[in-house]
Amino acid sequence: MKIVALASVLLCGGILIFGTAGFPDFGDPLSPPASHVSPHYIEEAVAETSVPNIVTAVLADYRGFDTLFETAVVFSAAMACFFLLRVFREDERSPSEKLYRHLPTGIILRIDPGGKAPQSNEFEPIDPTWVPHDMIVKTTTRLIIPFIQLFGLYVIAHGHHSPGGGFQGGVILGSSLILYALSQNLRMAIGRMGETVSAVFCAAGVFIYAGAGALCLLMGANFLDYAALSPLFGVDAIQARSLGILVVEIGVGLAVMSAMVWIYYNLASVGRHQEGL
Amino acid sequence: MSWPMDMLILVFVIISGIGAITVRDLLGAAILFGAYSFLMCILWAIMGAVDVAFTEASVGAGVSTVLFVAAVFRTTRRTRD
Amino acid sequence: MHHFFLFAAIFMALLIIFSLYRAVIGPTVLDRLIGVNAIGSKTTALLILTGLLYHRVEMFVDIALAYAMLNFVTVIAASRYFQKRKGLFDEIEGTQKEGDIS
Amino acid sequence: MDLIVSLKPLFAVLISILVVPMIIWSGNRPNLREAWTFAAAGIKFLIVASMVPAVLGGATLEWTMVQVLPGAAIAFRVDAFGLLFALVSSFLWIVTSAYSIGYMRGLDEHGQTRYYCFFALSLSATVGVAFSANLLTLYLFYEMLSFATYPLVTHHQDMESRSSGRKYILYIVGSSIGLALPAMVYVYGVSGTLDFATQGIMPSSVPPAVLMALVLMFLFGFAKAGVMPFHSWLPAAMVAPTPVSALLHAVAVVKVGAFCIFRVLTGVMGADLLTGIGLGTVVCYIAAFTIIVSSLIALSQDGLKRRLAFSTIGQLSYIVLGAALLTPQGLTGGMLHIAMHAFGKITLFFCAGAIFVATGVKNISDMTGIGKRMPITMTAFFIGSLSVIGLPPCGGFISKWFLALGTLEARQYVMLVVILTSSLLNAAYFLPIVYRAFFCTAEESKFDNRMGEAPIWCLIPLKLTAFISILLFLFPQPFLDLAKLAVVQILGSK
Amino acid sequence: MNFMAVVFVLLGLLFFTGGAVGIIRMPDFYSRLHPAGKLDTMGLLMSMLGVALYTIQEFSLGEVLTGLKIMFIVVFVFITSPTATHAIVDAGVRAGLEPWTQDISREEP
Amino acid sequence: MSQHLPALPVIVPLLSALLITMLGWFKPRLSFPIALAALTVALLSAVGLMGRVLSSGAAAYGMGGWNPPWGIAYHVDHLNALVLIAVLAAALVGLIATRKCVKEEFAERIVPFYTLFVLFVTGLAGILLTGDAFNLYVLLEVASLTGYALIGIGEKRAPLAGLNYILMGTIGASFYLLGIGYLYLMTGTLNMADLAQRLPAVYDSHVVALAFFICLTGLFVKMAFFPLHGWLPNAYSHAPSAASILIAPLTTKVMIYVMIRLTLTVFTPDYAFDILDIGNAIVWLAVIAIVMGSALALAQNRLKHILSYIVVAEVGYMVGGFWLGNRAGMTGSILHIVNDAAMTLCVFLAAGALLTRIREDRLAGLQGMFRKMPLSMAALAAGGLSIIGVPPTCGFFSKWYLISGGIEAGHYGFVAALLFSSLVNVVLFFRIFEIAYFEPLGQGHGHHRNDPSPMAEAPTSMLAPLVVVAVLLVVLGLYSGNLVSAIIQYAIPAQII
Amino acid sequence: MNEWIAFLAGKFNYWGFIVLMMIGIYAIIAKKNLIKKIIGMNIFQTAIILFYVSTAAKRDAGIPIITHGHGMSGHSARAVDYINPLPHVLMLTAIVVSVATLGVALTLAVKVYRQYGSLEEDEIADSIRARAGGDQ
Amino acid sequence: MVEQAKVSPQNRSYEQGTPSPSDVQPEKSRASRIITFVILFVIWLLLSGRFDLLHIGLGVASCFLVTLFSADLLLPSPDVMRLPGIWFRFIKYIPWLLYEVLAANIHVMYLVFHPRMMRLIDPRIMEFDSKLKSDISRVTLANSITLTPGTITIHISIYGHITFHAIDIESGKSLPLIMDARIADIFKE
Repeated sequence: MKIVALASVLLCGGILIFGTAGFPDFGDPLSPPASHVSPHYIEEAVAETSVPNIVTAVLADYRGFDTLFETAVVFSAAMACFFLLRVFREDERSPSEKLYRHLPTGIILRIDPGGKAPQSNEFEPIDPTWVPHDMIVKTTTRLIIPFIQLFGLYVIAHGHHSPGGGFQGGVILGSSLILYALSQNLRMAIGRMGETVSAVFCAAGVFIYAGAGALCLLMGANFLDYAALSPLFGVDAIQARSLGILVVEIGVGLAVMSAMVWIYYNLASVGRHQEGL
Repeated sequence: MSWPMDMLILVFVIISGIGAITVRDLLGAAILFGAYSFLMCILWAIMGAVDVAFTEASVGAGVSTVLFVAAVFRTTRRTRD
Repeated sequence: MHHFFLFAAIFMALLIIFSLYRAVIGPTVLDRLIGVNAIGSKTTALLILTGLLYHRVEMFVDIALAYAMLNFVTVIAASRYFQKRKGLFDEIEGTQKEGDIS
Repeated sequence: MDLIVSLKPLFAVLISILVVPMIIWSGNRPNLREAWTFAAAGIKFLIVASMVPAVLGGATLEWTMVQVLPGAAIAFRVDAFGLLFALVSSFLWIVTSAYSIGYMRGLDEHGQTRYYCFFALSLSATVGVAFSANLLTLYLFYEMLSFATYPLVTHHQDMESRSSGRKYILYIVGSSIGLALPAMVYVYGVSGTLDFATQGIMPSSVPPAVLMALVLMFLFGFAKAGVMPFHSWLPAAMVAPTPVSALLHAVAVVKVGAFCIFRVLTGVMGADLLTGIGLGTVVCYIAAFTIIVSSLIALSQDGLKRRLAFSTIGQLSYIVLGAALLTPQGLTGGMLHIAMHAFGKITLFFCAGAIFVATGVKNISDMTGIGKRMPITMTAFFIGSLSVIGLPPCGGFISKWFLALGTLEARQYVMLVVILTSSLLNAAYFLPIVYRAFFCTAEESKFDNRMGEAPIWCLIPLKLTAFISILLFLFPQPFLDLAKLAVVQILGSK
Repeated sequence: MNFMAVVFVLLGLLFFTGGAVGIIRMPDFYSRLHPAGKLDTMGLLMSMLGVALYTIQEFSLGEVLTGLKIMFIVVFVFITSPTATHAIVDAGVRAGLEPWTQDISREEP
Repeated sequence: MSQHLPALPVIVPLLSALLITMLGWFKPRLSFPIALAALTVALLSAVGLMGRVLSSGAAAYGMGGWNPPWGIAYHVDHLNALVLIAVLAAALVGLIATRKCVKEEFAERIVPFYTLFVLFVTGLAGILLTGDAFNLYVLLEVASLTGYALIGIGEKRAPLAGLNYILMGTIGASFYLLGIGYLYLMTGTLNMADLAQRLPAVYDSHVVALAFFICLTGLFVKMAFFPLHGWLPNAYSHAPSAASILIAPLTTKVMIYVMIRLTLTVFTPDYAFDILDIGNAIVWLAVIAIVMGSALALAQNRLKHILSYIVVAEVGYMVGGFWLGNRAGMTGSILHIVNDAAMTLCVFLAAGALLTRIREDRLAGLQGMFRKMPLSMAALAAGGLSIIGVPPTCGFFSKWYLISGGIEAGHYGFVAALLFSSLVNVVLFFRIFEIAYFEPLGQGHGHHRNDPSPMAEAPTSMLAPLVVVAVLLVVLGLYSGNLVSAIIQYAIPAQII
Repeated sequence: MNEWIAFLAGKFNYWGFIVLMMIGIYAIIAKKNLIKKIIGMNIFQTAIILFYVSTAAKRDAGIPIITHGHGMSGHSARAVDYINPLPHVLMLTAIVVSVATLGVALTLAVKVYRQYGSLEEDEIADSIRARAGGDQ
Repeated sequence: MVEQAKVSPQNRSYEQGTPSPSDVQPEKSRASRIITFVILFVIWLLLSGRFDLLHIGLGVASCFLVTLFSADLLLPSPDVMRLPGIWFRFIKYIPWLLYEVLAANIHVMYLVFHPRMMRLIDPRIMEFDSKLKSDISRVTLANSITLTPGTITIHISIYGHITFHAIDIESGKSLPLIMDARIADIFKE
């Protein structure tokens, strides 16, 4: 197998290397990619969308349709993970003993199968493999998570002027929650942002994007033509594009954040939503 | 953009890529894959693709490595190749 | 100044070799983790230096910041694996002692 | 020649499809179910018959259903030849239905509803073949017939019928897909149309070698005709209930094969083209080979139905031979043979079935002295064999007469010898049965001397067909007229 | 100002070099963490200080903010880096890694 | 609203998928009606599109109001309108038919199931409509990702099959992406029409040839063309039956459409057929694909495995037919896309119907099914006959065109392969029919009235669509002439004869 | 000789992309461990991203964010001053897609592991065979 | 049915920690929220660098959202009134810490570059009891110890028992204790 793989890989590589000889030089400013479509973006983006970050302008406006489906991909990935992994019936778990920790004292209870779970708020359910208390990590992450979140929101909001945008911001926001789940435990993270919330947010994020496009449709312009939204925003068409991009980025951020968190929840707890990694 | 940096980092990227698929321990592979995407991130930055670099940074560091570790945690570290 | 920063960046890039060596060679997973963590902090610096090379530091700062934040997440995640009371050599075939695994 | 746009052909085809839901619906009430069958059969025959005057008047009835390919539609056209065939088969459906009732009820067979359904479908396909206006439609109904008869062939659903069903499908469908379909596509490719035309549709530019290949592909592709290397499905298919064998393997299925070859040779290839390069002779020899060999094989068969089956193979090749002669007399003979042989052979099959129903005997060696017990049946059998052998006073004589004339006309004297030899052979394998039945007394005869005929529903049809066999000798006029007209239509008004 | 920047960056590089070399040279996991975690952090502080100084030369609002942001990174790293180091060492202890010490290493091959 | 028609078949399902999640999360019962409504609207707008194309020719639609080379444009012509209708109709029928199935198989997962399925359809519709090479990749990923999930949910080996599918699918999609990248490098544009305009200037560059090959390889992986088909049989046969009913008829067909689009629209036909002159080689590959697909199907003993390998062979039909390079072959190929969608839907649906009652699709388990589920088996028979290529079912007519294309091109190997595969299909299906038709053997003669085993048909919600599809096979066959003369002949560029 | 060096160096990124791609494909084909395969898949995707980003490169050009001096007032942005943004946009999408694929692939790997207790392809094949044997 | 499970961590020195009150039910007081908001908003302004209406508005919204979501994370303890003092003293502490860190860094660098490094280092695990009480102060101490090269906090127990790894004896002997005292001074404990 290895030899076959190696041979086919080398063959493939040889063909590709052969093909590379005909490429325009690396970094050539006169090569076709540099001279055909992209100059329009570079020269007109600010005038047409008033967004200095050309990548954002192209991403969310000129090729906004791509990005819509990119978000849909993320959404469907999250949905797929949920679909594939989520365990709905607890009886799939073979040893059905349950562990509970009494919060004030740290005493751990083991409930045999059939036993009644303690009802008090003072108990928290834990996994057979729970995370031991680690004060340093817990405290530090607690302190920095708000800043990470703030930064994530900043990235979303400033996608027009600096690198970043909805996706990056969304991932950072998602990571902050993942970090929370890592440093505390998964149940607490789920308590903060439950499954329903992440699912609905995830769909809602994509919906904001697609809905903004559809709104343009209803306003009589083409799909995703944010210029049509100018009456709603009360600004001129170019500014409307800029604001439309912002709305869209917010949608992307929301969707990506929830998607990442949701995927993590399912993957880390194998669909059981107990304590994760 | 500076080509020496570009080359250097590219070589590192390749090394860490090879490392990620050869190491006989999946957790190690996941961590090396993290290194791979860190280096990729620098590479993008050096090539002037700031947005790509940003995405790679956030994805590579924040999500994909964590997902790998989670998957390895939920499965096994054992590998025979 | 541009050349100075360029050389600084190249030097920094060369330093990554050492961390990469640790990350690729190991011997234990945690050594790799150290290596990756070190690559992370160098990357943060390198991103800023790249920004200087492009004369657009303000753009690269965001990336570096995000990077600094998220590098932390990776390390926590990887180390959490062991805090879940899984041993360093659990499940790895044919290894009894540190140093044997590659 | 007049063209009349008429829905009649469509109705003639559809009527037996339409009756299928009715049969299924009344599956639990046998009388009603069989009434539907009868009604459909009767109506079908009436529709077909109603077209006779118009066709005899020289008109052609046409109905184009849907244009499926450019230059090829699913279309019906009733010309004399098609009508002749449709007339025979739709009439025989009535008869066979009656016989089926006797046979199926007599043996208390299972799955009768299914049986009648597929029977009706088969008839529909047969008439469809008869009325096709082009090769595509022909092929369509040909395949429909193949699949509709599969459940009939495997009616018993036991190991034997399973294997013979397998063989049946493999031969029939395999050859039609593997040989006839590509040949047809090729024809379409070179000529751009598939409609049957008076002197064929092949452009003269096609090289003879290709033509040769095409003819052979069609000849063997329509394996229902049982030309020699593709014949062995036919004896195997004799495991089916006898009415099925009778109608489908003496009338519908095999005749459809012969009909198709007839159509292809005359309507697609064109008589002049084939004669021009002597392709007819090749086909003649193939047919002749089949005739002789199958007759010889038939001699050695002990199972009555198997012997009949090999006889059928031989007789079919007469039709093919008639077509391949490509002379007016020969064609007439071939066409008439479709009708004549149908009546003769169906009589024989009916008799075989009746014997089986009444006594459970299948093998000829067990039939010693059976004539004393079942005189009517065996008399009919005698008449049927005379017809198949081609002796007066039966219809078979007329068709063989025309075939012989045809060989002379085409100067194929070898073929004349073949026909005569084969007739002798036919006599050699049929007459001993009759002899044994009537004049031999076995040492330990299985049959006591009292009369024990089959049920009345079995008897009436076989009497009828035997009678018609004789009648056709006396009054061959309607069929002869149709055949003569058809020859004119095929060869053009020369 | 340029001079200060250069000096700081060079200092930072020196610390980075120390970290890089230490990561190779140190005998075991625990002692590797010392240079890796801390020298890098210090190197980052130094070089970023240099860069920040270089940046705020022009002294416009944007530049100053950029400099502050760079320092914000440093602050952030100063909070997270020890935590990360701690997490790694904690993992090592829990995983059961034996620390290298002078005595044991001399006795065992 | 009519000028926005091109956007609707994509937008409406997308929005509805999101609605399914948002509303269905709280009221799972809503998810089916929403999906149904969305697909109906999409289908209607596809029909509307077709009407527009027929009346006023191809139409373009700029997403975001940007003009093509800069923005993403949707482009509708005869070819994609036709395939779109086929795909959406198949999806709609499948959706209705699998309702019960889904309810049973995915009791708690109805919402994600429908979400993913509608997204899957969205992706496919987008692939069909888009006029932008990169947008196609994104939509491809939407369709694939949801497909992976729908397949991977099955029991037993399904997750492994799904994972293999992911790996292969990603290689395929990435190869496509790489090929597009090469084209971008040579022309600087991603819009298909613009590419078509700018490419002829660089036709002599071997980079373009390489790009073409890479794209083609990627698509071959995605469509499970023979040596690269490894993922398909396991994926389709181990998927839950609802998923395989919904996915099997669609994915490969759409990929073949992409191949056609790439060769005819992005490149000019003369590039592929004359300059590179690879038609013959690919047809030979297709011959191998057909033969091997059929042969491997013979070796299987489970219904869904057999059907999956038949799909592999059918892919060979379409690829081979297209690469014959003449009008008849292409007509056959395009017609077969439509027909095969219907045929595959029919047989998989029938298999699904059978599986509702027997649970295990080993062939031996099918004994007596003709008696137990006559209608389902009849539909399976209809599908089987169509796959064999018996007139007047639709399979015959596409095969007709394919054969005549093969003869016209003088490619008798292809013709022989087609005929061989038809014969193998005869054997395959009659083996199935035999087992299902003959009573359990050895249990007496079967000569006389047996105890009629109780009829136990599939639920009506599944049976009715099944019968409709089976009838549709014949209707499609009868009207294939109109289909060809009204639509398909305009879908093929005029220079191809 | 110099031309060769120029040729090799001038397309350095492309060589890198090919090498990475080969690594990825090799891992997918030759490695038996599913997670390794997934890593290979990701490397493969990254290689293509590298290719695209390399096509965007432009000598002596800046990052594709218009400086405040430029553009905000009038059409002063020149194409040669900024790196081609289009491949970056495309690759953002590609990265996102690769992450999504990664998530689903890992999910399936976890599912496979739960079913067979192994991530090695050959071991899984053995256990499938064993189970099939048990059935019959 | 209900029984007490035996807690047996792998390593003897690891007792199960009692969850601190912050884990249990963080109190969300209004004052802490406002302070959180203000801190976040300052950071936002620092990050953003744009002071037009749109961005400020977005900033307010963002800070509000983050406050809503995680105010209890940043400032879990209700007595926010002590904060200014702590901050003031903390800022005074930083230069000292930096100085110590720098000195220790140089020490470690010296070790690293020394040719006979293996002789010079003498890694060992050391421990002492901290007198600090609150989480935040203990974490500050732990991080300060870790930040100083030569020492890494391995574990800090709920009783304030600190275990750390030192690269040689000098690094670990005195500095942690001084830090302990200084941090106690900051937090007035």
